[in-house]
Amino acid sequence: YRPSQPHRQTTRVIATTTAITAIMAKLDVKLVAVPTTTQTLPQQYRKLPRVGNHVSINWQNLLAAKPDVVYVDSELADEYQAKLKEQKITMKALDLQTYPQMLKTIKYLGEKYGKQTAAKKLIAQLQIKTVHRKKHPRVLILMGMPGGSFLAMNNKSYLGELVEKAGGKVVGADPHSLYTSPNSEKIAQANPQIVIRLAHAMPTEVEAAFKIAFQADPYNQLIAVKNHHVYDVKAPVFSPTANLQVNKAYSQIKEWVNQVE
Amino acid sequence: MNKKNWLLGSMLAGCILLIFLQLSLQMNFANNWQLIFWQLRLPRLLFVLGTGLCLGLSTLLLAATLRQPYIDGSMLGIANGAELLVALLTIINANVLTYRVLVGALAGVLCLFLLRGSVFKLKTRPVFMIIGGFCLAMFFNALTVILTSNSGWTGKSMGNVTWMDVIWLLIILVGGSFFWLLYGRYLPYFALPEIQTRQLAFPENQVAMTFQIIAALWLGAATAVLGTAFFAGVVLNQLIKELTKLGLVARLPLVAIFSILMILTADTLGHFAFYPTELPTNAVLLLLLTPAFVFLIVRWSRAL
Amino acid sequence: MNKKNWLLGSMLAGCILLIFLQLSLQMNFANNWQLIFWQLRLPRLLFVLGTGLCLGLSTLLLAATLRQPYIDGSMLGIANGAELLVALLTIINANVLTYRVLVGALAGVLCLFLLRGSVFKLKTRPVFMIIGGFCLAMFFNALTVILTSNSGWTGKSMGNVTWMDVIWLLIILVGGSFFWLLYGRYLPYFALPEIQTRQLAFPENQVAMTFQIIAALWLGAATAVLGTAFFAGVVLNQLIKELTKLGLVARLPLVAIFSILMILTADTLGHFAFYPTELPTNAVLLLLLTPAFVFLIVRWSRAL
Amino acid sequence: MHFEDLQADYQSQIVFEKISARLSTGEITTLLGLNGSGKSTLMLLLAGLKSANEGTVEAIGEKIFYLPQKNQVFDYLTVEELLTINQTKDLTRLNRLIELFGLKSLLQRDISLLSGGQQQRAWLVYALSQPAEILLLDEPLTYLDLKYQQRFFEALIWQQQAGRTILLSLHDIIFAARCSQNIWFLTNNKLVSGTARKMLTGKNLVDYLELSSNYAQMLLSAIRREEVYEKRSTTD
Amino acid sequence: MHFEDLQADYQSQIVFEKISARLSTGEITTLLGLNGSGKSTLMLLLAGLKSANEGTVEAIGEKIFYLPQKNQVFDYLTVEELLTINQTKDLTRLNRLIELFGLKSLLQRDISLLSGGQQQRAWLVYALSQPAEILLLDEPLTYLDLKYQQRFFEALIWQQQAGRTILLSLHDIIFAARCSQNIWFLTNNKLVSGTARKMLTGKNLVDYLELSSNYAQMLLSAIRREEVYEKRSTTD
Ligand SMILES: Nc1ncnc2c1ncn2[C@@H]1O[C@H](COP(=O)(O)OP(=O)(O)OP(=O)(O)O)[C@@H](O)[C@H]1O
Ligand SMILES: Nc1ncnc2c1ncn2[C@@H]1O[C@H](COP(=O)(O)OP(=O)(O)OP(=O)(O)O)[C@@H](O)[C@H]1O
Ligand SMILES: [Mg+2]
Ligand SMILES: [Mg+2]
Repeated sequence: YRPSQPHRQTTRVIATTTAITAIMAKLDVKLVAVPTTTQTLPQQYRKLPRVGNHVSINWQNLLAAKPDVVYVDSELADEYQAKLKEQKITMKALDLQTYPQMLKTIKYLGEKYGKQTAAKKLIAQLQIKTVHRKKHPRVLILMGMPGGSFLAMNNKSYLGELVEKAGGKVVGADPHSLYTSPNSEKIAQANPQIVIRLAHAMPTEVEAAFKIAFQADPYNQLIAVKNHHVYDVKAPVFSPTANLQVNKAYSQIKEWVNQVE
Repeated sequence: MNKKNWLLGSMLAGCILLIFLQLSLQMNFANNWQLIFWQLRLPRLLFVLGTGLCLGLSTLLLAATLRQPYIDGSMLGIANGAELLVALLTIINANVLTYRVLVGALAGVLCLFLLRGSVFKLKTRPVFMIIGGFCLAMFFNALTVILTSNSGWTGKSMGNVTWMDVIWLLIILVGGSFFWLLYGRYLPYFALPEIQTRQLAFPENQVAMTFQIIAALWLGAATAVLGTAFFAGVVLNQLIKELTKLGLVARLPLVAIFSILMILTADTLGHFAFYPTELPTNAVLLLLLTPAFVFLIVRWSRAL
Repeated sequence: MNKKNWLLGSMLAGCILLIFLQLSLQMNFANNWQLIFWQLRLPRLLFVLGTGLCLGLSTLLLAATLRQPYIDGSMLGIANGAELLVALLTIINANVLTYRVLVGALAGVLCLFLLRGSVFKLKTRPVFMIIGGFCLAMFFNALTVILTSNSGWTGKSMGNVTWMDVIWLLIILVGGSFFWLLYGRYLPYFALPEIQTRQLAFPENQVAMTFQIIAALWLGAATAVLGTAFFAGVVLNQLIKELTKLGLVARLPLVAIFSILMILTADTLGHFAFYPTELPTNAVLLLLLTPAFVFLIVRWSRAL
Repeated sequence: MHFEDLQADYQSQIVFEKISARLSTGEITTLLGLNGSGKSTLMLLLAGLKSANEGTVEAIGEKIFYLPQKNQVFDYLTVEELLTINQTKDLTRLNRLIELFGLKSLLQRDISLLSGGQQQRAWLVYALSQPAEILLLDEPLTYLDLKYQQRFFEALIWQQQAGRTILLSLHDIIFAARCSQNIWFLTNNKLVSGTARKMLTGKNLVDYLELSSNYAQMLLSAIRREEVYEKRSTTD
Repeated sequence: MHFEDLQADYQSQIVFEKISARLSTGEITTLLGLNGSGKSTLMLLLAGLKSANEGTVEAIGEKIFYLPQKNQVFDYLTVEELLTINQTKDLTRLNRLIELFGLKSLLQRDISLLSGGQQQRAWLVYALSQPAEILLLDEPLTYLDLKYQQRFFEALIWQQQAGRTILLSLHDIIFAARCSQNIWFLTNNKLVSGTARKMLTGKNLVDYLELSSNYAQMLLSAIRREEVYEKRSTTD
């Protein structure tokens, strides 16, 4: 079964990140080229030419694909602008920083390519229900880098949002910036009941480093540690920015928050 | 100078080989190759050649006029300043990107005047120049990192060169050269200490400023696309200097051609080593200079 | 030396004030303050004090023995090397994190021997030392950036100092001091050119190596927690040198106390300026040194 | 060229005060004084390379060139490259100087790798070939062997005859007596000047150069013998 | 100390070959030679600071100290700090040297801010206070005024009498004649040595220092007069 198509898509489209590609697949937008990545791409795009990734574009493959529009990550849009403009190619930055932004982006793409139905369906699938609680369990979200250092994520980050929707309260982070160096005093005082530790890359190594760091003060004193409410998470379900696995991630978080309450 | 000609010749040959590689490698002649040649390969190649010239010679000029052989524009904050201004203006108005080479060049000159108004005044205390410049560089770098929330390595690629970039670089190169021609004959004077040059019948201050402006323009223009390549200018210049033991003017063509050669190599490697993934040319350049440097060290320490 | 005592006194006073602030600011005595004081504030404070000592004095030793006033361990790649090794080993075995200070110190020494086997051999050509060291630093830095997929600024914080870190730093400081005492009387010799010292009845090579090992140990240990602070060592040392115009040994206590003061200031600012957000201490230190530097420049250029 | 009531200091430590003199045009003058009396400082002031605290220096329309006591370069620089800096049109003079100071075979050598005396010879040729009417040469005999001290003497006489005004600072009184018409003695509160014959007295040597009177007498007799000797050898 | 068949080069450019001599213990020897003849190079070799291509230097159990022609420091360094480096137990000698060279008032001054001659005095005291049996002093008179040339002479005689062996390189033949028992003439293929009396002949000065015979004669007669003069003044 294929969804009915009101008219044939004429624009030649390129996606440059895996998250965008995944959305395109769900909307059944035809692409002419996809990013170079180690992750598995949706079946229908696997044979397409690869144009590098959002950090390093392969211009030769990109031009050869003769695109009309190129979708890039909003963080890194600037670098490519002048070159694409000179080639009279439209560049569009898609924002996937947060959950609502992702939904907006899906809606936008659906309208753009006449896939409103598919978009609506996808959005419906991605709906998550806010949980209301009297008590909000305190949750600390950390993002670990290979090499042993880590950052605290706040409630406006993708994972932070999910935690708050699940009725938790994000603690130990700076409310004004998405990622910051952790302030151990603040964390000690906030005394989180749950700790979620995300690996930015190399999950096995990052998890091991987290374990060691949590043997020292103040982390070993936290209620979360004493009650074994510390969870290591990783891609593809969890990531620093939003992706289509949001339901899985959310139900997992909900479960953890429920346990505490 | 047999050795000099031999060096020049072999480096030129290397350049030509690399130009050929740059234009032909991974070229699929079945599929609209004209577009790729004219819109990607050629502007990129031209810009790389210009960048080599800018990087090598801007350092030569700065080092000479400041009488500080181990200083280049990256260490004085000129490169980081250019990067910062381009990033800043782009955030305000994205159209600036079209003229980034011009903006970079002007930012370079701006930084220069900042420096001339502060650290350069302490001519008699070179250490302050080095420290002050580097502090400025690190300061600009920190701001850029915060502003662009990335590491400064990512995204800078010669693959993004547009014809507009090439044209502006050419204009800035030609403009600079014009002023160079005007004052070029005074360049060797800077091998003497200031107590000597102040007695020679030439407007030292004006000449030094002109050369420094040329250097800042060129470095800023190149940096806008290449990104900062810390210390590359000094390494390029000092390798040639110590290898040939030639004076300022005599080693000028060698520095120029060597810089072009190294940046060509870096860009060719960055472009094709992990094709289709691109590596940032400035990072490759630095990685490249390390082994080149180690090789020379080994050679020299044997010769001592 | 009235001026010297005055400087020492006022810097000491500053340190004491800052220590008091570090321990008391934002302290909530209602809520488990003992934990925060004993497990967080006190180890952090002690580590900061040790770091200041390490940073200032390691630079003094390196610069003296290499007879290169503008060189510090960050420019030679020792700091970046320590950072890299800690990151690398942590990835291989996370237990390393517990002993990061020790690992950092050993990595520093490893880098030193790498340098001694290569660039240091070209003593007669100081430029190569500077260039070679910086290339190495940039190389290590690039590897660290790639390895940790971040910019190198983020995540490094004095906030996660453990007692284990403090104990190791103390051991390394005491161990280094022991060897310093052994050879300390030879330190002023390094103000003379090598052609002179080679004729003095002391084992120059061995003494220089010992001092360099001390410097590498200390810098590596401090860097494992602080992260690399490019040029900070040079700035700290040269500011004191040019401000007091004192010789090597005479300015030693000034350098030590000034470094401690600056790092205390940086850490206090990093800790409390945007409380509860922590700023990386090494970044704050660099930002702090820029205005300090500009202030001094202005003062000096007026005096000239 | 003349100056009046000059005062100079370093970090408000006064070197000399209220000294005045006139440099006789077309003649050779030697500046004598103890180490640290301020000879180099005075030359810096006269060349306009250091500003005086007080007093005035007047040298209307006359180009001045000062060759410091110690010289260095900032890059690889061959002797030839040095000599082409600020080259005058007077190539004849330059070539004769190169000849006189035996630089021909050193032209392609790097200056900083020459021996002390070879370097000094290069700097002397550089200084003497400058297009300046007034030359201030600070201890020009440094590192020179006797042969080239003699050559330098010849160059001085030649240049004086060509109309140049020359001020030397020296510690060699016999050389000073041989080449100069005027002598200046500098101490930190006085500059006394006069013709060589009048100034080179035992008393002056004792007063201004702090020589023992024995040593002063010996030097003076050496000067006198040399004069006699020279007269004899020219009349020979 | 003696050496045999020495050869030295820079970048395989030979400076001198097959030269041999013996430095007489407890005496003062002066090394004379043209600029670039290799005096400094020879001293470097003797002090073990440069290795010879060929030949051997033997100085069994004797400490040697070489003071270069040009000296510099790498940090702020007061005169006092310089003199406390490698301080010997012989404080009496040090203090007498400080007195002799008038360094008392300069002890707290930074060396690099002193005048040329003041710096040289500091370096001379530093060298003479070294605990070495053999001193190699390369052009020690550089920048010194006559007063301190005389003081240096006194220091030399005193040190010789204290049993030290001293090799000087000089361009001042009168000074050489006054202070040294032995003279070495160095050219690029020869080193000839002998007692001062035997070596200071017109022919040698003409051959090895390339003086005109007139000038050589004049110098020799000055030396002779000085000897006469000295004898007279000591018998006075
Ligand atoms: N840069 C400086 N800073 C401070 N004091 C200085 C500086 N240069 C010279 N002096 C001092 O000024 C005085 C005069 O120095 P100057 O060099 O003019 O003496 P001079 O007569 O040339 O001596 P010399 O015969 O040794 O060359 C000396 O006491 C010296 O110590
Ligand atoms: N570092 C060097 N590299 C190359 N050649 C050198 C170097 N030092 C000296 N020479 C050359 O070696 C020769 C001997 O030099 P040296 O300095 O020993 O002469 P010298 O007799 O001391 O002369 P002077 O009286 O001028 O001091 C000279 O021809 C000089 O040019
Ligand atoms: Mg002087
Ligand atoms: Mg010599």
